[in-house]
Amino acid sequence: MPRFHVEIKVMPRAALLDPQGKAVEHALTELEFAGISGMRVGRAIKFELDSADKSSAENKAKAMCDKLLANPVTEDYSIATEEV
Amino acid sequence: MPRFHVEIKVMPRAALLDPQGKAVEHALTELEFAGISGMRVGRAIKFELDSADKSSAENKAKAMCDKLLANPVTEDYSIATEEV
Amino acid sequence: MTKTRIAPYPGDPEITDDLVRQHGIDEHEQGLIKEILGREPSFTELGIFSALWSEHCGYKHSKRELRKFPTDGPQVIQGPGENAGILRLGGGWAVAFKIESHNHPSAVEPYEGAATGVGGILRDVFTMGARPVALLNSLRFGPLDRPRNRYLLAGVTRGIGDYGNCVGVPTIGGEVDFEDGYSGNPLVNAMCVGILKEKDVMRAVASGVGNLLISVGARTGRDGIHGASFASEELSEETEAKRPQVQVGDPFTEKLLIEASLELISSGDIIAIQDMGAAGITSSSAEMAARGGVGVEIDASKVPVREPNMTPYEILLSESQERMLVVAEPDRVDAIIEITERWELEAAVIGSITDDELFRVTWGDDVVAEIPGVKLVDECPLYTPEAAEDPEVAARRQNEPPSYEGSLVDAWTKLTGTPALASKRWVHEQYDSTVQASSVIEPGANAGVIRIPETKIGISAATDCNSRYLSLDPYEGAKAAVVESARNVASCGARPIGITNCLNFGSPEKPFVYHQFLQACRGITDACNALKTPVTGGNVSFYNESPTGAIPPTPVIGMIGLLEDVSKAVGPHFMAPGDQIVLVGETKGHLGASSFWAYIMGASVGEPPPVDLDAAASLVDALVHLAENNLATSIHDLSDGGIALALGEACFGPTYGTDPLGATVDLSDIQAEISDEAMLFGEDHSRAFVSVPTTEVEEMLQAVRDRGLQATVVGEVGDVGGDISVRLRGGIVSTPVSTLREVYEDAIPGALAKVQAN
Amino acid sequence: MPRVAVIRFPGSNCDADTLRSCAAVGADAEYVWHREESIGNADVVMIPGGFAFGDHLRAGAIARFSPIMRAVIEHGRAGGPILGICNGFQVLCEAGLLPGALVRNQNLAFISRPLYVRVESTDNPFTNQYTRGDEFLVPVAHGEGRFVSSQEVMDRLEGEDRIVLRYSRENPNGSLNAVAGIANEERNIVGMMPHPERAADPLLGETRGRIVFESFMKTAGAV
Ligand SMILES: Nc1ncnc2c1ncn2[C@@H]1O[C@H](COP(=O)(O)OP(=O)(O)O)[C@@H](O)[C@H]1O
Ligand SMILES: [Mg+2]
Repeated sequence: MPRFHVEIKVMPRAALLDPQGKAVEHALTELEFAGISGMRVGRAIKFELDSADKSSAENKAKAMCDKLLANPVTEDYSIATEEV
Repeated sequence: MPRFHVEIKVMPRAALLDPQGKAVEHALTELEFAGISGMRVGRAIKFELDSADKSSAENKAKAMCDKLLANPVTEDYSIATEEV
Repeated sequence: MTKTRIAPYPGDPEITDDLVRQHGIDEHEQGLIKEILGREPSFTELGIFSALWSEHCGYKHSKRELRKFPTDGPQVIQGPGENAGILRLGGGWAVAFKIESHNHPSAVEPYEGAATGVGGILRDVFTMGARPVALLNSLRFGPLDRPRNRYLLAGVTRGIGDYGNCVGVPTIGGEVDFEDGYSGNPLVNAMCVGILKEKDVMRAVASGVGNLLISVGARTGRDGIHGASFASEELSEETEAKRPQVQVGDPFTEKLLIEASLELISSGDIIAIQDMGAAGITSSSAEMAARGGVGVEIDASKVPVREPNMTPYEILLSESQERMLVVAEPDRVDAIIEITERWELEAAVIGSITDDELFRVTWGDDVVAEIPGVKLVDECPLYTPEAAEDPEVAARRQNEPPSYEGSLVDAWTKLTGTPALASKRWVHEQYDSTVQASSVIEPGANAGVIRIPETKIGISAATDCNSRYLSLDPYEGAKAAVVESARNVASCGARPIGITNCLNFGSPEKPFVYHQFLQACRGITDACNALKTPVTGGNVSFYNESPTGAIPPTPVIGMIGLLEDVSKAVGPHFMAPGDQIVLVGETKGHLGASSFWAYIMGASVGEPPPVDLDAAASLVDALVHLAENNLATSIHDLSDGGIALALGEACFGPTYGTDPLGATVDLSDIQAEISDEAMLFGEDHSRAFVSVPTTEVEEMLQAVRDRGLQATVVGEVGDVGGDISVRLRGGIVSTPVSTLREVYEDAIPGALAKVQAN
Repeated sequence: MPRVAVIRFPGSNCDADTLRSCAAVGADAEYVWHREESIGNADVVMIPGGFAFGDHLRAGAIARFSPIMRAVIEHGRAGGPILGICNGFQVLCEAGLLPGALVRNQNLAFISRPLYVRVESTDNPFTNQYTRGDEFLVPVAHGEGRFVSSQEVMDRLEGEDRIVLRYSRENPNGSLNAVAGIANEERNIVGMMPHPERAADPLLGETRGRIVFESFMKTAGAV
């Protein structure tokens, strides 16, 4: 069975306060990095997945997000897959 | 000044134990998602950055990682930038 | 001598003198190894010797001194030599406890270094069959005006918190100090306290030829290979290159390991158990075998690994966390696996006990290492290096700053807001201090107190060390650390019953440092003898050096106290307006080596206050008596910052639930010859503030005086939000309690409100 | 005597404290391991605090899939009382038995200290022995205790008197509307971040946490 790299990004919903993003943005600004805005901090999840083809790999990853990896109340996710 | 989307992924170093990755892989396997391996869980950081050009944006992002966003002892990072 | 042919593992490097030196083994030791083996060591054997003969495992420069500690007493169930010491509490109960350093790992990676330090000390305690019920820590950093030090404090605090919180063991006390000398080399010492029934004590002694070795818990990875030797080196640029040696802690697995290990021990299915700490499988198996006078054989290919292609060298020396080694009879293996699987942990048979007293490692059918086991553990060469006092220290001891011209209120306020003396709430509010629902006195007091559920028994614990005293006089300073820790637990009403210690020093190969070490050990011995608090174990951390030199000598004392009736525990805060304030002990106004001189006058000079050990023992006795007989509504001992700091803290109250109280105190005629600043800030030992209802004053004073100590009513607890007002010979010094408390609470958060870069 | 099932996940660490508090009010409390598929004949389910599955990903995210959760959900749907304390609250939100979510504290740090809470609603099995408006000091110890929900959900919680506890003097973690505990629509399921089991013994100071346990005894006794 072919193997895929899967990369998932789970980010806090835009409507939600992201104190970590805010804190990081503030810290970077204090460290004199200029011109930063809209910082959000979320989770990056990487793994390998054996799957029949790219679209089945993507569907599985989507199911994982819906079931476990992301909380629909607070988070959005995006998925990228690539054959190894 | 042009504006760039910056996306940074900060992942635990490969040789180090990643208890979170282990726990999540185990949980997904218990949920009967088959064929998963090598799960790592890290951070995804997204923001906008005003910068003269793509390469200067990338250099700035790299400096941010080295200084604050990534722990040089335990983490690796990758950067993607794209003009808005 | 060994008869087997040693098969080098494919790919292992050739043994050269260079390679041997890189393993921290000098020419003399290389000769010894050859003699012991009767041949050149294999690469695997070299790694094994290097780990077990490192300072960290072998105590090369300290063992001779440690043997002089008093270790006996009717309360001692287990003294030094095991994973943790054990003291008798009564009613069949016992307490197991130990302190350990994780300085080097924390300097490199504060979060993981501190977290794994907590993990390690927990394992030392539950290995003895004790359930961990309390954690403490002792931390030292450079001043917070430097970003690196802020980063280290934040990372260490979070690391300790995340680990202890997750395993569900409350942190009930500890200390944090800031001092230039730790800038390059922070100290992270963690202490764990566990409880058990006396009859359930487990010792890590392997026995029974043919019995099996079973590894339980996490898989073995490449992390922390050679951590033990690493901890025995000075930090340098090269340390940078060793960074991949960082170990990552997994408190979730540790929590399961606690439950599984305690169940294995109580099941009767196992003979011995030990955590895999420094030098991993190697030291745990070799130490258990040496204690039992047996041999062991390990098949490294059977060890469950996390990564492919690990060599026997890597497997034997890995310091992957959250692993235990168990010895059991072959017919118990199934029962053991049943228990570990129930706790969702892996277990694998990796070796067996042999009758030849050899430490043998195989890879399948090939023997890759074979060393006489006892020699490996017990015949680590011991050294007694040169010792001499640094003449510069002797000169500083004779020094004295000019007399103080400023305002006393300003000095009081400034001292109260100095991070080293101020509230450590920013740190300990990140630690779960109430899980297990048994914390009777929480962090922020003189010492922590927990109760043993369903009994009346309470255990008090404190960690202490004033390294400024030790820098100026290591003998008096070490005595001071012991008596301060005793005073702290006694202030809660607990009788001190024994100590563990963590001896943090620079390189023992430097005569000035070794002098400090010798004097400090002597001080601990004398103080422990006087207080009848035997040493039950501890840890030595040498080579705490950085480009700026050795750290100040820092032998941290971890004291255990017993409360027979925990409901008699006493807190440090004044309770009720109108209560009388009694100053117990003699005030001489000793300012040498004081915080006042250090932080207000900018001079870390002078002789530290001498410790009168008889007075120290009497004070302990008096305070315990007061608590037991309900003759104190609060007790706060005097140490750093003297009367000024203790009075402030007693007034501030417990932060939540109770508002701060004022106090009116008159010290103008208790000691005629001393200056006002000496009265306020002097740090004479063996003193305490006790508050007591007016009706009990006479009885209370009598009880103290009966023990040969001074006791004087010096004032009265005031109203909520009032002033703290102190009459001295030169006039009244007064400040609103709320102002002072704000300064006290804000010192550390204020200093940290700056950006954390790494 | 009411029977209580105290659910234990790998990583639960307030299980013993919770069991003891149940026993102290006379309940017959027993542990139930997360791998079990039944809660037996328990009248009440308690999900204690701790770090189930290490709190990896999000607190409670993995625990909600444990085999026992099917029985817990069934018990709850049938109107059986369920209390989630701290990590238990997080599990109940992840499992969809309570609305909203608990995310990282606003100050990004673990918070361990006593806090004042006010009892806002007594119409449920776990606070019915309080008087509305009662205020007491109770320990919190959490890193992910900030309650968040959509405005719509919050409006309903407020409008339907389903806020059970609120931080009364200061809001330590940034919870929406200073929420410290809520109930489901049917009011048989309650989650709270503070630890009443740590405020239930005179030796430890505050004792009014004990009323949580006395409350369900009353309810169960009445059934
Ligand atoms: N400062 C000390 N005082 C007394 N005993 C000590 C001291 N330092 C170490 N020991 C004893 O030496 C033994 C080995 O300690 P250590 O190597 O720290 O244990 P571990 O293998 O658990 O890390 C222990 O029994 C310990 O109690
Ligand atoms: Mg040990």
